[in-house]
Amino acid sequence: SPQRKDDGADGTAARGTDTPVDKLTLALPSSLSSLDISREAGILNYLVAALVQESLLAVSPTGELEPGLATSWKQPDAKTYVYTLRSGATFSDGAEVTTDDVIASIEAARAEGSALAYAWANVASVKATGDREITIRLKTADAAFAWTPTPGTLLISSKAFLAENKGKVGTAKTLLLGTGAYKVTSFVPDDHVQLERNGDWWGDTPSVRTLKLSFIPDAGTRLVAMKSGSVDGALNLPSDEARSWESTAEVTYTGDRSVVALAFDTAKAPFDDVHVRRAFAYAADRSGMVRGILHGKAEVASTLVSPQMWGALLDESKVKRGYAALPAFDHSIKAAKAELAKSRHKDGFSLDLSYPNSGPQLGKAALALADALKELGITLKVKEVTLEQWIADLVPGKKPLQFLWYFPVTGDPAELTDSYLASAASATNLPHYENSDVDDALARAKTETGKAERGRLLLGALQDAAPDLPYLPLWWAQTATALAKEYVLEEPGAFALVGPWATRVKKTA
Amino acid sequence: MTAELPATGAPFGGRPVPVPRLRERLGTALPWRYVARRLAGTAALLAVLSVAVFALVRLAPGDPARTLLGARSATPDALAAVRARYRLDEPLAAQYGHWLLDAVHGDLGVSIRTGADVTAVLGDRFALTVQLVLLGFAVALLVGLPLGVLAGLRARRASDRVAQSLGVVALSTPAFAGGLLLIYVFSLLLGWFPAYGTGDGGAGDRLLHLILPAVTLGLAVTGVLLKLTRAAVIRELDREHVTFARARGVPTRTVLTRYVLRGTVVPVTTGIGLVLAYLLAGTVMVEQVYALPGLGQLLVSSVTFRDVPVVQAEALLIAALICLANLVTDLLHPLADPRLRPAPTAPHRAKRQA
Amino acid sequence: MAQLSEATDPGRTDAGERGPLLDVRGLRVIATAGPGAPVTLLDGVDLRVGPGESVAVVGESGSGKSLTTRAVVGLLPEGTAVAGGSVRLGGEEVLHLPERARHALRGRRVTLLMQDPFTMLHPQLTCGRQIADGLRPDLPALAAATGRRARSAARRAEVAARLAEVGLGPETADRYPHELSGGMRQRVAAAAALAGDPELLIADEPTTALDAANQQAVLDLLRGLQRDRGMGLVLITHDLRVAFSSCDRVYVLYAGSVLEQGRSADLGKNPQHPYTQGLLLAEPSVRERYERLPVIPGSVPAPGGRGPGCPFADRCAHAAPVCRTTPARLWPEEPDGRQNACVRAADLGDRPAAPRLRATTLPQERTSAPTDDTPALRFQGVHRVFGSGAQRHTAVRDVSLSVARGRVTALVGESGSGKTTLARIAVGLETFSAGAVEVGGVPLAPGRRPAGAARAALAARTQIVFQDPYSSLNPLRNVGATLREALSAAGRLDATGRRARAGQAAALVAELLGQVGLPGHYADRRPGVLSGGERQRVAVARALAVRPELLICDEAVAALDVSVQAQLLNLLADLRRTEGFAVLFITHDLGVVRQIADDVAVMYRGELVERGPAAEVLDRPRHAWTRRMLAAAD
Amino acid sequence: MTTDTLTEAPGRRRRRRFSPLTLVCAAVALLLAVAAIAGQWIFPDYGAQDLLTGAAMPGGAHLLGTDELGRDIAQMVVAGARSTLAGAALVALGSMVIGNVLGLAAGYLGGLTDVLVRRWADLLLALPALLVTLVVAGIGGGGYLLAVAVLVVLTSPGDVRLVRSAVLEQRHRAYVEAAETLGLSRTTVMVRHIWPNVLPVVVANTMLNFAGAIVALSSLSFLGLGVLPGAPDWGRMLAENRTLLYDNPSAALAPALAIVVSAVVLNLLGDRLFEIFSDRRS
Ligand SMILES: Nc1ncnc2c1ncn2[C@@H]1O[C@H](COP(=O)(O)OP(=O)(O)OP(=O)(O)O)[C@@H](O)[C@H]1O
Ligand SMILES: Nc1ncnc2c1ncn2[C@@H]1O[C@H](COP(=O)(O)OP(=O)(O)OP(=O)(O)O)[C@@H](O)[C@H]1O
Ligand SMILES: [Mg+2]
Ligand SMILES: [Mg+2]
Repeated sequence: SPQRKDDGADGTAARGTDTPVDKLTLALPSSLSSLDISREAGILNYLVAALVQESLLAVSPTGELEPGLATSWKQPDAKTYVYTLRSGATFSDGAEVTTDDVIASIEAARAEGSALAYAWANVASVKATGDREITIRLKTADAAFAWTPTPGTLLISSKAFLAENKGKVGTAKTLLLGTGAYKVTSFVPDDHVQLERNGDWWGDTPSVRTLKLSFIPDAGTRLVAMKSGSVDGALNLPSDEARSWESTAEVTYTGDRSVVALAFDTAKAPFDDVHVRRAFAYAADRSGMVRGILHGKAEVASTLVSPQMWGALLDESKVKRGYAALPAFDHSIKAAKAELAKSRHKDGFSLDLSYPNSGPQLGKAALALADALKELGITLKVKEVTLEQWIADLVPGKKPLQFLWYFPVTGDPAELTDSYLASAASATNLPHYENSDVDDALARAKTETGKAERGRLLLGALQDAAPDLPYLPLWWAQTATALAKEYVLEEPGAFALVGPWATRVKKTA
Repeated sequence: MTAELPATGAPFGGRPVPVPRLRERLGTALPWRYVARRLAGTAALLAVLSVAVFALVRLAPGDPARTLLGARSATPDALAAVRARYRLDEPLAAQYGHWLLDAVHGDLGVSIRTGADVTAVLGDRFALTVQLVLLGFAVALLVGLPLGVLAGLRARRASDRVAQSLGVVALSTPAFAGGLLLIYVFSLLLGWFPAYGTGDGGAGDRLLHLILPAVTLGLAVTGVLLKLTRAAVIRELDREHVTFARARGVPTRTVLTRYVLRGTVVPVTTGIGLVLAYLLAGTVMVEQVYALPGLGQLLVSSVTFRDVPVVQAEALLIAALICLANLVTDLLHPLADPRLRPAPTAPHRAKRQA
Repeated sequence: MAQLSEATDPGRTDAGERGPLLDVRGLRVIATAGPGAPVTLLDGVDLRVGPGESVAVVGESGSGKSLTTRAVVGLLPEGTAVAGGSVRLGGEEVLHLPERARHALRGRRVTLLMQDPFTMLHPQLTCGRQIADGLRPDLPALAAATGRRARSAARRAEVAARLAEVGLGPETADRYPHELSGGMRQRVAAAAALAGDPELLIADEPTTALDAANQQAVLDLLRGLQRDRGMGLVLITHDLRVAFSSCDRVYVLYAGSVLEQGRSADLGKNPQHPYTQGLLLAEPSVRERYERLPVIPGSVPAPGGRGPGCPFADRCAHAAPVCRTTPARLWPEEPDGRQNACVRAADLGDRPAAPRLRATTLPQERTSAPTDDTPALRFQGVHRVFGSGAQRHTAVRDVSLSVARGRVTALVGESGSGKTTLARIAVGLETFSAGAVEVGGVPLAPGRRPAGAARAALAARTQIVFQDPYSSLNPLRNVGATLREALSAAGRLDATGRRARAGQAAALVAELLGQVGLPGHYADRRPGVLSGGERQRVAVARALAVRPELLICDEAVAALDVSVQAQLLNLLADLRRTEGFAVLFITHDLGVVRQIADDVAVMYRGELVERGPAAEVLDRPRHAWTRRMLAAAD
Repeated sequence: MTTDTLTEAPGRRRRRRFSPLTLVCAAVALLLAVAAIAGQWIFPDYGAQDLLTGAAMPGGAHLLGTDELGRDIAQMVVAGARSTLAGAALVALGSMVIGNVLGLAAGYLGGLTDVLVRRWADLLLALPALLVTLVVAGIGGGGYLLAVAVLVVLTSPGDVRLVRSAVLEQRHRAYVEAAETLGLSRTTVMVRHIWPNVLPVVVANTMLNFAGAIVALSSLSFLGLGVLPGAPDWGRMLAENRTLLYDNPSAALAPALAIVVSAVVLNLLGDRLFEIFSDRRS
């Protein structure tokens, strides 16, 4: 069957009609336990929440900041951001959105225990400075903050709702309250979430009236459900499964900006020796992984930041050229052996590598790496842990070798560079990486307001860090979306699923 | 002949024995003392199980407070809050007491993962799982019993071997494998049943959605029941009273239903507790395969995410269910078999004392 | 009970114009399963029963009595099949009838009443229900009733009538079998068997599982029913006394063949087949004591081990070569209705009648026990209480008894009177609640089983032989191993060195086997291939290995056939003489008591009610139970 | 079902000791044993990867195709017999040992021992083994051995009951009491006389437990609670490869079939043994 082009961002994708769709059922590969992304910040949770709740700003399918509940925003100085609220926007319970609601939502995101708190750590104050005006002040200048009040790190609910359901937002009883294109009508964990078009939404009325997202964890069942017509498609299909869907559905693969990498703790043996890190880099057959494990539905990564992340800062050709300069470390056991021989750990060593159970492809990559390392005399013991356990262990210094599996929530490369390469980011800098050139470039980028210049600085930081190999980037992943032939998702792109994606699902023309 | 001897064990034991009428008989079949003893036994069993369930939080490696916090950041404040909430600083016995008291009052704590009330979470899923288990049980009964009886009646003949082999295959097929096969055949190839979920129509739709899962669930149990029934039937057929009934011309159908099958009731119902345990265990796999939001899926995900309060609550619920099933079979047995009735005036003994 | 046979109306034994009720000719039954199949189990059995006639079939265990009856009703056990012959019921050949038609005959033409009243009735159905199930639906009383209630009432009334017929009240209908005594159950079973008003009732050892008092009552009942209803009766039994006293004619079955048949009186007084003669001789008499019981040597051949000729040829004193080649078939009827299967009948015809062969009686020792030293066993005021609370039950109450050294004391009493309990207390298998027990001077403590040194001391002084020959030996160990273990436990294997020990053991085992009359090569045999009598011999040898001062035999011969029982009783008497141990012999058979015992103790409901020298107790019984038993044994 | 079955004249059938089915089962069981013991020697590089091949359909060098890491499915299935069967055998044997020790003690010694053992067995027998293992092994930090240990404990009450009732059946037989009367010690009587007579049913039951444990353990590995990732284990393989419907369905079918076949074979053998032993006893 004809397969859509891998990257739909070029705008050649099909367009749909406005024929109304009464009900659309899509399969999700696993269940949600909470709809509240500040409690459970998985990608599937975003898929639902972004339909129901909005943020101050929105992200366009092509990765640009757009008006959301704020119609305009400005940055009077490097540390101050001012947002003007849309008037007439209402929550699905009928109440109008006020500055109080926005402030309460931001406070909820900042609160201790919230999964989003990290993004708001640099905020000094949030105030209503006018009837419909919110002013946020930062502790230190940070150009990347512009992306923080977007759906990835802030979803707005009403103050009353948050107060009433403190600690219980997003359960089957309380559901969610938002201003978005859809409202949740029912949520049964392990079964489904059902959404209904929100007639009072300020945007264009979506075609799909009722949207049901069914959780079908078993791959076989999921496919049979599609073939027997019980579902109209699936989101986030695992790569190994996607091909078997191609006979019954249109499967779209789009880069989802996520990256999988190995993080070496450069402060400790054996990875304090760059030769060991290089030996690993040569040993890992990354193109083999992409071909075998990911069935070609991914791209070998040369750095943490995927090319789609630069959209707002640098144009494509510049990115291409910049990435071409990064060292390649093509798979070669011979080279790996040679590097290891140069290190202080010629005779090999043994260590553990854990992967989250929600990412079996990471496990397989680990097994492939372990197989290659065996030839170097290095024993890699692969272990499966729960996602929560893996996240809890994702702290610098915990383990010498770790998987980094990251889904950026913004369209700004600094989201990755600031967290994972800056020596000051002690909570996230897994390799204990310290490079004054890199730190310097990152600091300058924070205060730099010029887009191109920021891009140049950030790209430079990546290039500076690359030879040191604090991370071994493995691949940039793609997400597979399958839809029955009579439906189409307009404007599929790297940012397609960040906003109210269901509003762009249409009947095929 | 020898009139000076009391009629020991003699058939003519002259004294007429007052014979209770039918209704009184039913009453005496289950005297309250027996019921009370069974209830006490069940309570004791439940108490032991509840201690085991309570101990689960201690089983997880590390600090229980951290376990109860889950993956949330363990700030001193948060830890203290959890300690207070679960009274972790009190002696174990007191903790257990509080926990049990709360549980009895329906307060099973709060889910670590979602923050939702555990009672509410369980409540929603309970109904579905009970429906699934009952349907699975019905399937097992409808298939396992007749096949078992057939196999028993035709023991060691071809039809018995076939039935037995089918039972063994059912018993040996893990639910995930069997489920996938059934989905493939009945929903994809034949399109008779939906492949997943609970459906959103009424009771009829729900039933339609639960048929395949129930069959999958019932399959393994069918194997167990078939085996039990077959063995019981063979044993019964071998009994002298069956031969005697046939030898005196009791109609064949009566012999089969009243003599043979009647005798299998007790051994088969004894297996019911076992069967329930099987069924409950099966829901884990079946709910996973058919994407059903029941207790089984909840258990797997709660275990995977170490959502200890939910796991505890669920374990307690299952323990209670099993105790209940055992109680029911215990109370059914004396109704089915008069010999098991506690007989305060067993004539045999009474006569000896007379 | 002899008067019963006199009451028979000779005219009734004629087949009458309808022909015989049951006519079995040349019935062959084979075993189809198992090693060496097919094996012939029944080899040409003939059996005829006229209307209103009562016929007994006697034979030792395994002779095929039950198989014959099962073949007649068409309910052969699994693994066996009819291989030839004919079975006619009321003139109609039934062997080739389809199963449905055959089933229709059951209950009307013929009904089977089985042995064990404890297993014959369904435990979960009321007695009334079970009787009602067998009623013919076309009974006038039932057919007349219309409507559920009326039918149910009619059925109840009919059941009550049937119960009354067997001497039970209507309330029995609502009771479950476990609420009744054994005798009552057998009565209910009889009522159920007769519910279909059969023309012929076959009762397969209906009294074996009952105690003596009930046995008599049930036999009387069956005889009465047979006469009142004018039906045919086949009574299967292994008890010659019962057969002769309660039936018109007797068939003697041996190893799957009928060897002799004739009227009870003729057969009892003048048996013609050597086997029948031997059987009658081996029966211990309650009146006289013999020097030795005449025995039939050897034991019943197992199916498959029988030659082509007369199955009894190997044990027969008069066997000639012709016996081993000519199959045993009944000769044509003699004028008095007798039939014999002995090929040499004509040659042996003028031998003296069997009972006269036992003329050599021995005067019963009337001397009292020698009171030289401590008795081999002494009970003093022994109590044994089982259970607690409402279930409390005193099995043994204040029993004082001693067994003198070197003498045989018989302990008799009805079933459940506490005999076994006493025996088990004496060997330390059971505890006693109060009183004093001393075994060969070793005192036992009440309330707990002896352990350690006390146990060893007890083991050296007393041993026991149990009733059931089939469980008396560990099925996995051969005879030699069993005996070696006993020798080693008794400390008799004292040679040093493996080889020396093995040699000593082999010698001692051979000696023991010789003592109990078994060939030495039996040491290599597993119990599974031994006959019941041989097993009991090995059990005795095991007990002898310890050289006990006291041997307890708990109904050790009760499960054996008469011919084998006689052998074992003789063996015990010989051994006692040579080894000099005392014997506590538990039995309920007063004939056996007369043969073997010096002293007798009678138990009744847990109490010792009578004791004294055997001759005195048997000739002048004082207790009512003893008197009743003696009366029944005559 | 017709009522005719009752009235059919019995005794026509001839029974052979070993039916062809039993022989086939025995042969398969033998193959399984060989695979479990020697499988990893027969295919020393069963785990060899080939990322470039990836998941491939059966054919060519790979009889059953390959998985995503390019490992040969056929070799993995053979080599995986060890992991799957060893754990299950451990469960069956462990349960047999516990069953024998406690069953003998309870049945022969009686008294308080019996009461305690019986209560214990009743308690455990009521529990759904798979759920308890899931909970304990899951909460307790996973681990194959923990799961096996829990399964041993939860399987044993069946064995305990079986042994106990078999011992009770033997306990009052005359040969046992005769041995006691000879003054032999209780342990001797228990071990030398009773136990050998009880053993056959235990062995038959161990087969059945073995089969049950295969299903239970593969269910656990299917849920991710069993062996380490990448290890050749049937449940694990099935879980990891079941999405390869398009690329190589046999990657999932082969281990599934291996599980079912070995469980079926062992169940049938166990049943057959039971039949033979109970025939022999009667
Ligand atoms: N189902 C069977 N399969 C094989 N042989 C059998 C079967 N039933 C009985 N036999 C054999 O047939 C022979 C006769 O058995 P039957 O039961 O008729 O003896 P019996 O005279 O009734 O003995 P008893 O006095 O012990 O009841 C015995 O040797 C027995 O072993
Ligand atoms: N272990 C026991 N528990 C309870 N009651 C028992 C036990 N053993 C024997 N009895 C009872 O004790 C009484 C005497 O039994 P015992 O076996 O000594 O009688 P018996 O004279 O040997 O009878 P039989 O002639 O039937 O062998 C019976 O009523 C029996 O039910
Ligand atoms: Mg018999
Ligand atoms: Mg007794």
